Amino acid sequence: MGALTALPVALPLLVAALLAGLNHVIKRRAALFVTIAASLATLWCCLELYRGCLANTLVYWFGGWQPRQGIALGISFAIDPIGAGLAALAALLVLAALLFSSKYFDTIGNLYHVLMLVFLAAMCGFALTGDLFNLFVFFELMSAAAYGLCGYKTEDPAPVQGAFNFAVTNTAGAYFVLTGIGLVYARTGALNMAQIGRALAHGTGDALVVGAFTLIACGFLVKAAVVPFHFWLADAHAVAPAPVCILFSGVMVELGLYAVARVYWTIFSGALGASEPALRAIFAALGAFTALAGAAMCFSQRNLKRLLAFSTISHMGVMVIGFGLLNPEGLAGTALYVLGHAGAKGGLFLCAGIVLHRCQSVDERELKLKLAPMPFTALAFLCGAAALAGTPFSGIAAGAILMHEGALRVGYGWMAWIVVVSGCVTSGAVFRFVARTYAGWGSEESENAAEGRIEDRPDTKEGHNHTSAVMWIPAVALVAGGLLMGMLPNLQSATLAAAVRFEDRSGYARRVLDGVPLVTQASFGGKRFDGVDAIITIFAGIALALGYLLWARARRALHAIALPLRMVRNLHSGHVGDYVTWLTFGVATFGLLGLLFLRS
Amino acid sequence: MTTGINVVDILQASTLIFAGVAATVVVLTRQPVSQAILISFYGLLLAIVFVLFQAPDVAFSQIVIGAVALPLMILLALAKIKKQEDESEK
Amino acid sequence: MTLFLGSAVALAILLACSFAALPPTGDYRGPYGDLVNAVTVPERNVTDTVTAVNFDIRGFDTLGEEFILFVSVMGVLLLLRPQGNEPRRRHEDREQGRPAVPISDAVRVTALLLLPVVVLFGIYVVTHGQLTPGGGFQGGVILATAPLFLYLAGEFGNFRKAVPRTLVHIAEAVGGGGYAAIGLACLGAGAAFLQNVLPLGSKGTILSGGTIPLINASVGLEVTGGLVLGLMVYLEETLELKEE
Amino acid sequence: MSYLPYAVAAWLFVVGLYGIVTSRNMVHLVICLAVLQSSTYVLLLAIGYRTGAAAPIFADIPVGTPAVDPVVQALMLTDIVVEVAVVALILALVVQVHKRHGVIDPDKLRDLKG
Repeated sequence: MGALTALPVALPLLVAALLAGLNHVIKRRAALFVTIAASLATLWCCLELYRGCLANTLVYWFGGWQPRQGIALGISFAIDPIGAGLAALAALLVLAALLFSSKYFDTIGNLYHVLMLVFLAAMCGFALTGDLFNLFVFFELMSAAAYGLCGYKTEDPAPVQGAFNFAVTNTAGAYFVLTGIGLVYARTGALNMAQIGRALAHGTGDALVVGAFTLIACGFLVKAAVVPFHFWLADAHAVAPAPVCILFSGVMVELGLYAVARVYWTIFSGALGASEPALRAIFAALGAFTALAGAAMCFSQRNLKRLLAFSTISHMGVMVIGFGLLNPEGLAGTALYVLGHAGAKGGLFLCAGIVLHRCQSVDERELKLKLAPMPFTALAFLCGAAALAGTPFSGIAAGAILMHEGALRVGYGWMAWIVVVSGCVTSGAVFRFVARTYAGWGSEESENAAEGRIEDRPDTKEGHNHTSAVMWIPAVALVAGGLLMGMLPNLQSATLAAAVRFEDRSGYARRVLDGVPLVTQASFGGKRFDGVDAIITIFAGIALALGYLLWARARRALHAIALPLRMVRNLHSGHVGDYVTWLTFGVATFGLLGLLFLRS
Repeated sequence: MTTGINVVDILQASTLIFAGVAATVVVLTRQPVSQAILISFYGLLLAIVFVLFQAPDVAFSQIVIGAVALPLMILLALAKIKKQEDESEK
Repeated sequence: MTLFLGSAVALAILLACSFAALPPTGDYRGPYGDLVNAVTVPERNVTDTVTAVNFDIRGFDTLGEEFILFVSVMGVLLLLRPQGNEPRRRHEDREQGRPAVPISDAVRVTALLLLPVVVLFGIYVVTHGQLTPGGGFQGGVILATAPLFLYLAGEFGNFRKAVPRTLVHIAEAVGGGGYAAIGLACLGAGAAFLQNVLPLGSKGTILSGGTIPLINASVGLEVTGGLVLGLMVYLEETLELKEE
Repeated sequence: MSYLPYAVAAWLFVVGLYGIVTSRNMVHLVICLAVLQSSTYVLLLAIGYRTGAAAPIFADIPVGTPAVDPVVQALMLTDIVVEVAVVALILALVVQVHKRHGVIDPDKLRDLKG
């Protein structure tokens, strides 16, 4: 098992370097083959690591530098099922994206594959590491690869600007993180998360601890696209090529939240444990706000990719609430929710890619009836939307019921409504897209048609009248995965056990620093999903879509919220200075709330 | 070391303050070309700070990267932008 | 704007409160750094502990760092690749690799004379990383300025002929992949990833430190190759990447 | 002396942010981002400093001599390389923005609204 640990990072990096060196020599097909083989091998490694860590958390010291008297010298990987699962998810999505893009672009260069492989290595390292500064390094590596991939379509104006906004906000976020790391290091003289957590647990949550947590958490929340740090996400998703979008939405954004959770549960939970209720309230407020604002923005988009991007923001809000419950049920629910969302959203983005490939546009109005000759794509959209709404047996439903359990334990029963609203509005937006583009429902005259037209040129030069199976298979597989994941036996119990282990700070420190085994048991006796919630969500989503399209009065009712909505929309100015202003505002607010309520 | 305030302390404090001022000037200069030259100067100042704080390795990096490579890249990018402007005018 | 100023003040308050709780400067309390200082010389035979941290103790960080540089260069190549819809304009003066502005002979001679000095200094810095301040990153940057001197000397065109882009690509890849490959080779030797398995040599010599000089060299190659590639993109009028 | 470096670090951070927010030129904006990052250098440097101690290079001094923290210096080295890499990438984006839009003033780029 030991030797395997380094491979998810080292292997893709080595292959990426090879491909770059052979850039002028190697044939495109061969390069594609090598890349796919490398990501398959990485996926296998991650799955093996997942199997290996089920029994006990795996600890690996790079360079063979074992800790001495509880002081870590080298960098460690500390692999538990949640980290390994996320790494495997990243590898799976990269594989899907590579398969899809092999037929998607007219021509595709080796550099694309190089960036994809580095991106994969960075995500794996980020998910597996047990060292705070190493986390930052992989964060930057992941970001650098993502900026390049986001600007891939350099021939259009929008992509480069979207990539620029993405790069500036995320880089600024990274410096917030680094400042926080500096604070923590000054206090504890350690970079290993287990060691920091142990050292901080002896003290109290004073201004330094609160400040460090604020800076680190907010920096990572920029990546997680939580309101008010979310602005870059819609720009980046609207412009990035569709296969890259599934990586951004499916796993990269979630990794931002993962980092917050990891850092909280290994480092800060001891010192800030006393003010858990206040912290829970802060995260719940952030999440609720994100979920609702994202949903509203989502429904008001007509560019499908941007619509899906805001839908991701809305679902991120739900995940923030889930993690923010600060109990194992909430975290386990979030983990399942992430998986289900990755399947559904990844599939939807690939379907959007297919539409773009065939029709040269993803604008809902322009595409009216254009999907009529493509019933299977329409069906895939419907299934994806249903998975997003949380149909029975979907990953999202399996996660939502766990989250609900966790919410009830701390008296946050209302969060179920946020889940319902987010699911119904975001799926309703996709239902609306399908109803208009496939069935041709809805009339234009009463709608403000000039609004929100975003230039999005196709990723390919000409429309195609054929969709290759290589594009279909990943799209259908992802949707099916999201839709049916909940049927796996023991899914919820296994995740719950993983979450209990994830939140065991002192057990983690003993495991990493002293080598004491860390084994947890937990089982979930509740339902697999909440049928009533699921039915309400889906029917409400369909009703919302159809009501908006067919019933003028409903549309007018929706226009009642048009003014506040327009104000929110106007905040999304595409101006990077505004984005950084909101970033500063968010950090400052979080920090002041922290200084007031989290100090002990 | 024997007296309360020694030369190193004064040097450290004054270069730090100087660096803070220089950074402010860099930010407030709105002309990218002059900014590129100023940031080279600022990079050099930081390198001096690093030496004074017993970090020769970092100071070395800072000189080759902060004071040379970074301004050079900025100038090259500006030259490229200028050339694009000239070409679009033609 | 008001929003920003208000937030900035609040952020400054947050930073002030947090920084005020730090131990004062000059009062470093360890334990990490002290342990590293105590361990490096006896266990690794290198004199520059910073290099030991970078390339051995926390060598895995540096692998990531090196690939940040690598992926950025790849990103620059990708972003600035020529597009099919652009006319491929060729300037006479660029064709010969000479700057558009005429350069005096004095500058050209000076540049040519400085060139070997720069190259030798760069190599010195790369190879002495474990002994004195410097190492692969610093030396690599110095080496990468060599083409600039050639450019000033008006010999850039010859440089391009002598050193095709493919070669630079290969150099960069060998440097970047070399680091990962050294790590994997350690696995092959039955040790941990990036474990220093080579003989440590005697303290104070150029080959001391086991894998450290090797890694340093590969980093130096990567940094030189990466920066030269970046320079080429900017210095050349027409880009000829096979990346349509 | 003792808290001055921290104050300077905080100042650099806020000034860098101010520059980014008010910037009317993307190249200027990138330089401000570099200033923002230099705040982290100063912070890290100050954290690892020990008054009167030597640099962590044991070529001429015996092991055991009080020395400053080498770890923060290694982190700073990483930080500096990260800075130059990210700046290079963002500058390439700026060059492309200019190529496609003809301007590099964020105020004049409003493609991604709403």
